[in-house]
Amino acid sequence: MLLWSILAGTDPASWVIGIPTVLLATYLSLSLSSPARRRPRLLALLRFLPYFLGQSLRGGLDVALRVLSPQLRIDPGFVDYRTQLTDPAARVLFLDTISLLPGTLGADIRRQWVRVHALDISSDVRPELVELERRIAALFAHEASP
Amino acid sequence: MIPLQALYGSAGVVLFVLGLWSFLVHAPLLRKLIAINIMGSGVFHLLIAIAERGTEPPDPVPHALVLTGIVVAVSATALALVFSRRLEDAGGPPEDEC
Amino acid sequence: MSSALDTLLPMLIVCSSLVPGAVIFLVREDSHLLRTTLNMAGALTKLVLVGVMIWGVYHEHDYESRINLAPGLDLVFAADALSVLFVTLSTVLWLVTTIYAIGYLERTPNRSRFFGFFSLCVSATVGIALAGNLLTFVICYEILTLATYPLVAHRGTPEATRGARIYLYYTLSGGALLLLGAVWLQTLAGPLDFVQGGILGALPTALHGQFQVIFVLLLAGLGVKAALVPLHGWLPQSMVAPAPVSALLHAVAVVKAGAFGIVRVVYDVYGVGLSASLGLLGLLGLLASITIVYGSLRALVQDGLKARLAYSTVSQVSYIALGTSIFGPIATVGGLVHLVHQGIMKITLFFCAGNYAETLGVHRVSQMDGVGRRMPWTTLAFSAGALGMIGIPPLAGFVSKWYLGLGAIDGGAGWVLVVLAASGLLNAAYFLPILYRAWFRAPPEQWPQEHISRRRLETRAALLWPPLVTAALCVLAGLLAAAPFSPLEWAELIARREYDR
Amino acid sequence: MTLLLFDLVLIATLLTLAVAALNSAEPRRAVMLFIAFGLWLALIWARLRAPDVALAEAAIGAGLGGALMLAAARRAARRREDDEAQR
Amino acid sequence: MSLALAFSTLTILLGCGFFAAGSIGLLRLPDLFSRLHALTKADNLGLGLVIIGLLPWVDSPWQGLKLVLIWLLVLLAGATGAHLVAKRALRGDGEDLK
Amino acid sequence: MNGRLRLLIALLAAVLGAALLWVFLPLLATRPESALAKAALAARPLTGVGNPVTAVLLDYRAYDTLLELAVLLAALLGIWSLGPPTPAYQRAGAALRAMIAWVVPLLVLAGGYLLWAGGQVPGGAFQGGALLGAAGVVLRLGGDPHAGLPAEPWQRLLASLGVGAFVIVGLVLLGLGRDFLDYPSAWAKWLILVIESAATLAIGATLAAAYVGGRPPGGTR
Amino acid sequence: MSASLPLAVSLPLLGALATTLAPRRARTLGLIAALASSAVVAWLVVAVWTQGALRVDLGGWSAPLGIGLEAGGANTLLLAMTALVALAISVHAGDYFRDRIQLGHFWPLWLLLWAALNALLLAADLFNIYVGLELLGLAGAALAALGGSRAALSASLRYLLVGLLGSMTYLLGVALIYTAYGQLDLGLLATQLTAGAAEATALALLTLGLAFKAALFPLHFWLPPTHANAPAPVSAALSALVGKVAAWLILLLWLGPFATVTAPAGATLLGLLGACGVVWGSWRALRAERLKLLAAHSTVAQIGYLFIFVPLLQGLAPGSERTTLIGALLLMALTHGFAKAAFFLAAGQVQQHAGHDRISDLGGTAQRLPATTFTLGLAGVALIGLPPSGSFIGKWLLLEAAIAQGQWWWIAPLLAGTLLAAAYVFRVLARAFNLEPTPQRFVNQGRAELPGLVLAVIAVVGLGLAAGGLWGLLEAVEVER
Amino acid sequence: MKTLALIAALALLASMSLGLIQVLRGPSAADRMMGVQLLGTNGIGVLLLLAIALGLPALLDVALIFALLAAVAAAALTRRRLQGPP
Repeated sequence: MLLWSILAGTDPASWVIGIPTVLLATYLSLSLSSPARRRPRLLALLRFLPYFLGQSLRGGLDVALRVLSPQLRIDPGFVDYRTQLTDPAARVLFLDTISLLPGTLGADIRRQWVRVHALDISSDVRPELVELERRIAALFAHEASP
Repeated sequence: MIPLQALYGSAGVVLFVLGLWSFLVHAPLLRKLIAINIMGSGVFHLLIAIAERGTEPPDPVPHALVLTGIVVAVSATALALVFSRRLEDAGGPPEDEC
Repeated sequence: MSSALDTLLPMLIVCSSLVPGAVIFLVREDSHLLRTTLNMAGALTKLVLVGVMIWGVYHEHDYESRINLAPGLDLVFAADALSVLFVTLSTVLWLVTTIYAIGYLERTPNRSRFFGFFSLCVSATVGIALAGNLLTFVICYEILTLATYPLVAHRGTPEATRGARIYLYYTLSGGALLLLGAVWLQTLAGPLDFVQGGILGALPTALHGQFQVIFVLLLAGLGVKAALVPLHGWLPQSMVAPAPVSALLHAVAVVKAGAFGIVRVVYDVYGVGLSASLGLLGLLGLLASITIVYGSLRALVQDGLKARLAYSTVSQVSYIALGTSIFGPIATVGGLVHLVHQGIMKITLFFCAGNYAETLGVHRVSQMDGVGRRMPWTTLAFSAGALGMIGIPPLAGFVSKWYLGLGAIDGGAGWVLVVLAASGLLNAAYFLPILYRAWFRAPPEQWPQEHISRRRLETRAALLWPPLVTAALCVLAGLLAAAPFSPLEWAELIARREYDR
Repeated sequence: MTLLLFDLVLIATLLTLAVAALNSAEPRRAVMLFIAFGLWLALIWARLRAPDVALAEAAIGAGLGGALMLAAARRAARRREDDEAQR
Repeated sequence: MSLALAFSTLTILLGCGFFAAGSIGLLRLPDLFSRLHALTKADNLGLGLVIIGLLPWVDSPWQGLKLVLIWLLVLLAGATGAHLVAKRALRGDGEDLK
Repeated sequence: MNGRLRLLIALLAAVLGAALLWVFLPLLATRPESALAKAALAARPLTGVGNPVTAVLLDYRAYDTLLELAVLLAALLGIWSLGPPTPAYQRAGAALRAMIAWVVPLLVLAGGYLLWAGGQVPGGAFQGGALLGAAGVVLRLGGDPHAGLPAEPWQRLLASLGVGAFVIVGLVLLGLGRDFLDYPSAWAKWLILVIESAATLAIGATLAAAYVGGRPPGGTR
Repeated sequence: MSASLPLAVSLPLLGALATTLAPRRARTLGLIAALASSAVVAWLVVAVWTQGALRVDLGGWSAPLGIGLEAGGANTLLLAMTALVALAISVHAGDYFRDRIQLGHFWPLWLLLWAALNALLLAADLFNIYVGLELLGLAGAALAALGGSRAALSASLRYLLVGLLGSMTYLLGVALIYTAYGQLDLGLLATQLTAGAAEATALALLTLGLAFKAALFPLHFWLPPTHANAPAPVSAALSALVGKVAAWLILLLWLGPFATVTAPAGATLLGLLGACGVVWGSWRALRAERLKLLAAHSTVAQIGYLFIFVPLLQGLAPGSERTTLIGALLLMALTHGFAKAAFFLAAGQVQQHAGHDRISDLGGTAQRLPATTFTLGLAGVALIGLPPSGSFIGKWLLLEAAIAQGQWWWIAPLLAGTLLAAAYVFRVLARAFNLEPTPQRFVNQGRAELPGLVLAVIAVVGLGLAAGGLWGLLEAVEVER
Repeated sequence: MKTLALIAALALLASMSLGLIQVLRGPSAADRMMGVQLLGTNGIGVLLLLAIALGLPALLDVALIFALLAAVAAAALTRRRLQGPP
């Protein structure tokens, strides 16, 4: 959390306001997160990051090309996917990252079932989801069992 | 930089007039509120436009005035909205206005 | 005499009834004794103060209280001979009326309110009398309206409310015109202090046209209260008020205020000379004459006793205006002395009418058969007042009519004699039948509503003594007209000061 | 030149948004347009070198004001629907 | 310096391209969910590219970090927003049973 | 409202607009250099505040700002006087909750940052307060019926903090024989900071409470 | 001495804070604050009396940069009136609101309103006036809705919106002035303003904006429902003080800094609107079926009078004549302030006792509350302008000026308004005379009845007979800015 | 660089105006929400570019606020009230 305050106020004198603010923010952050939450491991995060960036680049390119091509190459539809992730934080991360994958969008989540909207239902999106789930599980140090 | 001020200033005036027209013409409260806010925005816009002085740093006084104005406008909007909600809960405005 | 007294006395006289009046509002309804004490203390104090003032004015002492209200606007109370005449009248009659009212209103509700406004009303009247300029006059004149309204409406019956409303419409409309005229005049002439001989004479003649218009405005305003035809419509309506109020309205306060105002405007604002040269006196005389005759004619056909008296008032008050309208000291004396005499006589009549109603429930002339046998003292007083009204010597009324007649001849207005004669005849025609019925017809088996059974006195003492006293005054004013400090003497003093400047 | 074009686009869109917001009978639509208008205004003010005010307008005018109005708009919309259902 | 400029030109223009694609997508795509795809992905990428392009030009590293923070925030908001919109659209009025 | 009247109003509004433009545009050409702007920028060093807008708001025209905070307070009191709050929102889903968990601290941080930054660069109490308010709004949207606000007495305290700090500083200065709100130069910066901090909290609390839209719950939550 | 100016604003604010923080003790704290605020105003009056006009530059920044507060003769008088009326309302309100919760809502808002009034009266800065107006409008609207009925809510909402519209219009005028002159201080503007299209437009906008708040005909439509449906102490404050302050600001602008910009035609227009307000408001008051509605309509009329002064004052060179006329204007304003507040307080008392305020059914209630009825009567006298009330002298001087300046046409609305006022006042008073007996005592509920009575007495007797001192203060202080 | 930033900003602006057509046209509420989101994201882009173009680093803060508000708006636009009192 201190990271943010360094980001915001750069002057040393700013701590007059900075300290109470950071304290309040930390308190809020802690009280808002679920208590059982496990921190992702830093190393795993570093490994996850390039994947994440690459996927979002792919996702953006994918949708841009689809849109810009003269005839829209889309065939939208829904896919339901049962996730093995149990940790809520991990599930949320999963859901949010789905939206950044090429051609998919996390639309809804109900217990284990994630409903995914795919831009092109003809190409199978499941493998990608599986891959993502594996990585996220690794991030949260779960035993990956897809 | 006169054209700049003229351009944005005129836009402010136009916004004011548009808001005024809408306020007078439309009956629903929400639309009136939006109209009032847009009127206000027009005035603020005008003030900001005249604060811009080309090469010199902009005049801070109108900025401060506008800041004040924005806060005031939001307070009033909030109050008006709560008013309207109470009124709806109470069953709408009475028919026979004296 | 110290100078502090000089500047305070007029104010003190006004306050001597105002302060008790204000306190009376706060008095508990059942504190009869406290209220009576306050009333009487105020009235007696005022009497003493007025006595001091009479003495001073006679010796040409100046009394003036002045409060600045705004630049160019002063509230002035001052004493001159004319004001003393009216002040004395109202002070004496207030004392008498208060006693009468205490008796009359015994055990009726809302007495604190009544006496509060009653005192306020007298304060306003005294204020009118002492007003030193037109502004003060207007102020007191309007306060009088306000103070009398609750008195007229006091009973709270629908008729009372209606009568009060009509009264108010008339007087407030008149007040507005008066205000307009006064303001207009002030823009032309500056502060309008009352000065004997008037203040407008010195102004350029180019303004005379405006003066004429203003006079009409002022006359319209004053004429309402003075009940000049056609502005008299409120007076018979306000007969619904309790008898003491009627007495006050007709004899002392309201109509007199109007008449007194006319006198003031003609003598002390315009100046009698200027009024005559502008042709204003003619107008006034004409209106007064019409009113005199019209009022008498209407009185003739009324069956209600108070209504008849009311129309009689319409007629009689205009004698004052008539006297004012004739250029010449003798007519002036006649008009002024009538101001006093009419007051004494009319209050007697109203007291008696109240006694009849209160004691026997007699409200109409046609019910008065034989009333003289049941209530001889009251009827005696009534007769004195009525005969005085007709102008039978040596009663008070005779003196005023005599001077009016002489003045008319002196001022070269012979037609006035015709009016006087006609009015005298009509007076006789509507009063004598009453006296005849009262004394010479047989009483009925049963009075309409006999409230007070006959014991030692024919009615309550507080009701009986006031008319007797005023009746005695009627007689004395006629008999002792030439005595020093009599109204006549005083009126001559005023006329002298007005004409012999 | 670019700047002028830039300004013109800014103003044109601003006015369009204002007109659209004022002319929407549907409350939610009007409010959303109003929020868009507020954001756009903040953009313009940023361009006019008034970052303080732009900040305030974005946060208070468009942000909180918009949020407040949205709640009201939702109610108004529901009421309209009820009215129409009754008819 | 010119290298940086060239890099920035490239990334920023590319970013603009993605933004444009997002807008066009918003216009062209037939249904709500597809449009959501365009909006979230293209715009987030566009913004990322613009930010990368701007990074060499900021005054201090702190500002650079701030830029990255902004981007992360937009990512978060975009993803969550898209999810919420989709969920709301799916479930009618967005009843949340969880 | 019939069509003809609408047209008339539109016409009148157009005429008004034309008149205003006709007046306004020549004005720009002839207007003098704003003496006020020059003075404001010149006197800035005396205030100890780097950001001219903050200098205007909290020093030169601090009185305006005081009244403005009073306006805010009046609005809140008005809202409170109108009755109980609106129904709360349903509880948020997991994704939203996660976002809230990130965004709210960030909002608070950014608010604090803007408050601090306001002294030197654009930002300040209002923007910071607005962000705090936004944090409250988000919390309420996430299902907290009180928008993260504390119990009623504290809410009242927070709401009156802005005006309170202003008035008390002003009165203390007055008591020390200076003019109302005439800060001594040496302290100006810190006094302004104190007032701004109080104002930020007040604005945040007020805006959040306004969003809740009703009387605060009595006693503790 | 000059400290009293900012204190006059900050003490009510402080009181508002205290009552916000401790709503349970609101009544005690509020009364203390009310007393303290009044005391400061008294101090201010004394200071102005002895030292002449005061000006304070807040924050130690002189005119173009900082905001000034000014206490001249005229606004000091209005300030004093505000303090007295507010004090009376404060005392009355403690009895009017029985509910502790309502009391807790009333006090802080009321003190904020008071602070706004003082701030506006002392203001010497165009933008500062805007902020003050908003504070006034918001606090006023919230207070007006305290009754909680549908009618009250709807009326207050309209009041709020109209107020917003007015302040936006006003703000546009301010923006124009700032564009042209780069100044906001009234004192400096007074020396710099020249006649011109922009200045005239700005004045028109400022006036229009304020006219909404002042309920100048035909922008008065919002006033009657608002004032008629608000709780009585609030109505009293709104009618007696709030509208008055807005009207005062218009007059301040017209007679002060913008005097060089004004033209006879504009002034006549303003006077004409005032006259229409007088006649229309009085007429509607006459037709009103409820007591408070009657009072509210009468406010429209009474505010109209103030604007009839404008064409007479416009173009009048400084001098005794002008001072006199300004004094008359103030006298009218003050009298109406006291009288209308008294009237509303009494009307509220009647309403609480009768459970309604329909004029036609008032009889018994009026009879049972002698002091209250008396208050109604006295206040009515002042509203009509009968002597000895202050408005009588005001009207006298107004008439005098109208005749002296040859603008005799103003006589017609004056007289019409007076007669109509008499008609509507006595329509009420006539109900006070009823057959049933009055209670033993004159005053039955001291705290509820006396404040109004005192105000009415001030309006009628105090201002009527002791008005001379007013000119003393006005002449001691140069009225013209 | 400044020119570049300006041109880019203009381009973004154009694309944004384009996107706003959707807001105006959008058949459903969701479309308009998306429009607002778009405005937020693109607005941030424009602001950042302007910050460079005009040399006003403070606009970065404005952009930060935009970003934060985009999150708030996402929540505000999709939430729904409980029926009845809380």
